[in-house]
Amino acid sequence: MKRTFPLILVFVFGILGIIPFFVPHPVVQNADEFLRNEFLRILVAFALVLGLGSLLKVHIDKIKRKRENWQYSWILIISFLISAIIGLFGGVGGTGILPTTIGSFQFDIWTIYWNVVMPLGSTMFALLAFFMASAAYRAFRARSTEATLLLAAAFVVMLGVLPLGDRISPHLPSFAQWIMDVPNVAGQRGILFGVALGALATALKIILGIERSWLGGGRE
Amino acid sequence: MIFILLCALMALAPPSKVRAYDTPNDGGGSVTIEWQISPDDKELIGYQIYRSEDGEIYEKVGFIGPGRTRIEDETQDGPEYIYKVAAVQDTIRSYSDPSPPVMSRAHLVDRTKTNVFVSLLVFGAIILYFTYAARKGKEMFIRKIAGLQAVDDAVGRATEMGKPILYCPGIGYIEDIATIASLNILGEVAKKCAQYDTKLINPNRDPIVYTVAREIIKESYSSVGRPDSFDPDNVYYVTDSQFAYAAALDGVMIRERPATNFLVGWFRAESLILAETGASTGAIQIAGTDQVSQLPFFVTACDYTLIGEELYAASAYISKEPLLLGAIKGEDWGKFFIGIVLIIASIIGLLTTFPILGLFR
Amino acid sequence: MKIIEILTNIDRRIIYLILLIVVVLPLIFPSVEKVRVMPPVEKLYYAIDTIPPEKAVIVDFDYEPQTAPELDPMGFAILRHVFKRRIKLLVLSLYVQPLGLAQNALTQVIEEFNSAAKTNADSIIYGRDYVFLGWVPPPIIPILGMGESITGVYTVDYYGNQTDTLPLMEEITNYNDVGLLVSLSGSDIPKYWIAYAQSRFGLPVGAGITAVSASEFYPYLQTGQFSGMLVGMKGGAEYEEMVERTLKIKSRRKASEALLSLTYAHIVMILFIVIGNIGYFAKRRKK
Amino acid sequence: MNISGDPWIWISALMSLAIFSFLYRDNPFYRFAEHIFVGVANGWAVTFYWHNVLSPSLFNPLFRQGNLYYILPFVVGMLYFTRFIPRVSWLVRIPIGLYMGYWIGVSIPSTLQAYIIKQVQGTILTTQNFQAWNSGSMGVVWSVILLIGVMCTIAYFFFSREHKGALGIASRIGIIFVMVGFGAAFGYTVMARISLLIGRLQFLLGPWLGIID
Repeated sequence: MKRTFPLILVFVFGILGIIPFFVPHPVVQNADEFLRNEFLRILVAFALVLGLGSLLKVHIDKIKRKRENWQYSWILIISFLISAIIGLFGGVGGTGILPTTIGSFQFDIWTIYWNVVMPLGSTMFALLAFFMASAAYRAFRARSTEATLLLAAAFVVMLGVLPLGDRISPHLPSFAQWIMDVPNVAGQRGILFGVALGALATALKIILGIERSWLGGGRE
Repeated sequence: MIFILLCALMALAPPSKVRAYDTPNDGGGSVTIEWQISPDDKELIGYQIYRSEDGEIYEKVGFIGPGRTRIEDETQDGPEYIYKVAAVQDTIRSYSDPSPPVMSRAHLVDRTKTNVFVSLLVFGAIILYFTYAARKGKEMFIRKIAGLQAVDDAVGRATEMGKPILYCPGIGYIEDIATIASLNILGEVAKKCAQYDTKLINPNRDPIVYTVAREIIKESYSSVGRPDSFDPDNVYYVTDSQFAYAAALDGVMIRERPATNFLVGWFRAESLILAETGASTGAIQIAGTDQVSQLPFFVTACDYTLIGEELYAASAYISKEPLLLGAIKGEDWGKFFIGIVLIIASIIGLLTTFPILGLFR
Repeated sequence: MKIIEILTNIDRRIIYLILLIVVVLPLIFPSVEKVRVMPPVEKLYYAIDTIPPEKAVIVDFDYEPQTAPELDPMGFAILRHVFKRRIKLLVLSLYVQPLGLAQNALTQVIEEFNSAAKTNADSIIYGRDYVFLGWVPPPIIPILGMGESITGVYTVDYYGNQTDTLPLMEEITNYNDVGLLVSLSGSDIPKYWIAYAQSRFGLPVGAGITAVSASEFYPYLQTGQFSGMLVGMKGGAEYEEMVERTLKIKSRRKASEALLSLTYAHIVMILFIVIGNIGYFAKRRKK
Repeated sequence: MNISGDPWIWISALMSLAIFSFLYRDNPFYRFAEHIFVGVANGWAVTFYWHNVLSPSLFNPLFRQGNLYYILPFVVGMLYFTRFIPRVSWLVRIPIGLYMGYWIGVSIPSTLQAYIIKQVQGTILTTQNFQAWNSGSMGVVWSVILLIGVMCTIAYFFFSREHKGALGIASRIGIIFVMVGFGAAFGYTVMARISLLIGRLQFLLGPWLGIID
């Protein structure tokens, strides 16, 4: 019972997921709409509560046991509580019961998002410029034929994109574009065929109950 | 008299052959109207669509540019509609004859998707046939997958150095099949960690993936007879923000110094942030994703990379379960079938005038 | 041979430092190199340049502050081109955030023209030369509605005026009076203009996009659905080159300045790859 | 050089510098920014899920309007917490099973359509695909090379047969296409990533320090 019932559920809801693709009838589409945007999204919210519980538990343990870097766990917990309180009670557009401006200093959740989460995110994104440089230096070595091909293609495209590129030869930019349009697309398509079949096999194995590792704990 | 003549001369030619029919393959509530463009199409600013339920009162329901011959109108299923199309030039309108009445209705099956349905049946049958055929247990050959052969010694290395292993299941949701494939590999890696008693750190980006990952690791530890050494604090949720998750993982890589990093699953731009930080700590890195846009970064920065389908073959490769190996054989036959389709369709496409592309619309 | 050892494993922090210096310097000491203009940019330039006098151009500002560094220069260059050629201009956004960026671009470029203008004729006057339509949600309403009547969708403009009282709007009723729509966006918005406005009303569409989404948009250029396309800072710099070279406008070229940083950064990365391989081959020959 | 007075610009600038400092090495500033980032991102998530999901889609209909349908998602959602009750902890498989099952079902037809049917359509040798390259007669050559590349890449992904003989050659050619494609894709994204860095530096040098206008 403990294992068969969930497996039946996976099978039934698997079919429920496939049907709306083929059946445009409004009865099916509205049921799918409710299931997707109401029922399942509510489950995510419950799982989020569980997830946050695990995050806070890990950091609270870290503080209790004074493990290495425990002080930073305080920062995480406090910043979470402050932003959650401002968000929950201040409302998304600063329309909640909690006032979100002191004098001219506005601190509603939207302003916090734009001035804390956004800059941190775009700076992490910007780190990629540096990481690409060190990865290219370390990895683009003509060790094997494959590595040489990787290196040569990257080289041609990096040069081709530059104004400097066409001073070397006017054909370089169009050759770089050709590499992107023919071999790159051919390689990607070949991979995508494999991915589609692998994904289909994995999906069928789970829906038909062949792959059961997700069931997790408990013998029965 | 002259004025009337002038009017006749000047009058715009209306569009002709106006036809209206229920839009096929939809959930109802839509009628398609078609017409032949008016001979004065060049001077028009467009066509106005008029609709009536009783043939007397017409209401404007749509407008479209010159040169076009088709439009869809949003309707109620039930009442019958009659349509007229008017050629429009500045303030002059020239109405077509009314179309026969039409009623919109919902369709049970979307016939434009039969090619998807057929491919689902064909590939599903191929895969399932070989999955169950494998039960007779004859030993099946599987080609070398470098990344997966490295799993054993990667875990062994961590044990010798007394360092943890970091397993990142990607930033995908449970609905991304790459995430599920990664969780299957996580199960196998967790079994090895339980055997060698190596610490396994598994930070997650999605709350539901976190709950599944926790169950899988707990199961792996108990299936190897070490339920007590499963430490729930090593499996935790971080945040659903992509770059906050990447920042937190970089912190774990630098501070806990895992000997081996697994970066397996669904990734976006943060792939290289993780891979390059991991490389700077000197850890062995096994990556794997079906995201073609991120594979170049993993191939460049990691020691081993599972490319696309290799990620899905992994759990069968490691566990050697007959059923799972059979599915791989089915996938191979599926690829063989695609190759045949490509050749035959190309031959048809080249030598005949049969609109082969239409089959794959 | 210590040199080989150094060449093959330079500390990553040195690479980062050199890259940072090479990118920052051209930003602080801006200078502009001649830029070779590629076909996609030329196509967009001539698509705007050849708009008949009675038709207007619509510029759709739909990007956020994060992608402003790549897309602002495009907006500025296009506005300079349109105002210099006295082409009728309508400006709009499909979402609310970009309105501030559109407003900022308009005020700065108009300031450049009006400070140099002597007579009423060659200055830029709101309502006569351009109209800022603003924002009407949801996006599908303006995209389809403007096919029939622009003032019908935007009854009131960004500043609150009744649009049908503005002289410019008497000459521009719908897409038939629009020579080209240029959509500047970091997301899929240019594709919506093609899927709905172009397919139904034949509206010519040009695009200004970020370098990240380049490969996704190239097919639309190849099929001719886009009348031209600017990609990332390089596309912006090329358009700035066209504007300066053909229209003889001397003004700040932020994309071309940033292009210098891009070029130097690429060169540094290429040099490090070459150095790494020289060290690698030297080490292998020694073994 | 008029440094900005706006406190929020100072906060974003300092956050950016803290993240950049990670390039040198892990340090207290980065750790501070990392933990703030995770904390505030989760604060935002809680706000979003409460105001946009839980309150409008569950608590209002269920508790205010008394619509009893919504008991179902509430009960199934609560099953997640049975994990803490050992005897019934298996009940957590119900929400997981139905959620995962539904979304896997959704992914099957869309993956087949996007990754097989659409890709086959683009690879078949037809006059229409020849013109798609709009490079005149060369279109035929590119289409043939593309087809060969796709067939060989498929060969590389054969698992259940030894890569010998014809399959061996095909898979060798296939990996060449794959590697050239990866190298090109890497080179192509360099400009995009550096543009992001330039954007960040322009914020620090402009609005914050006022060095550039």
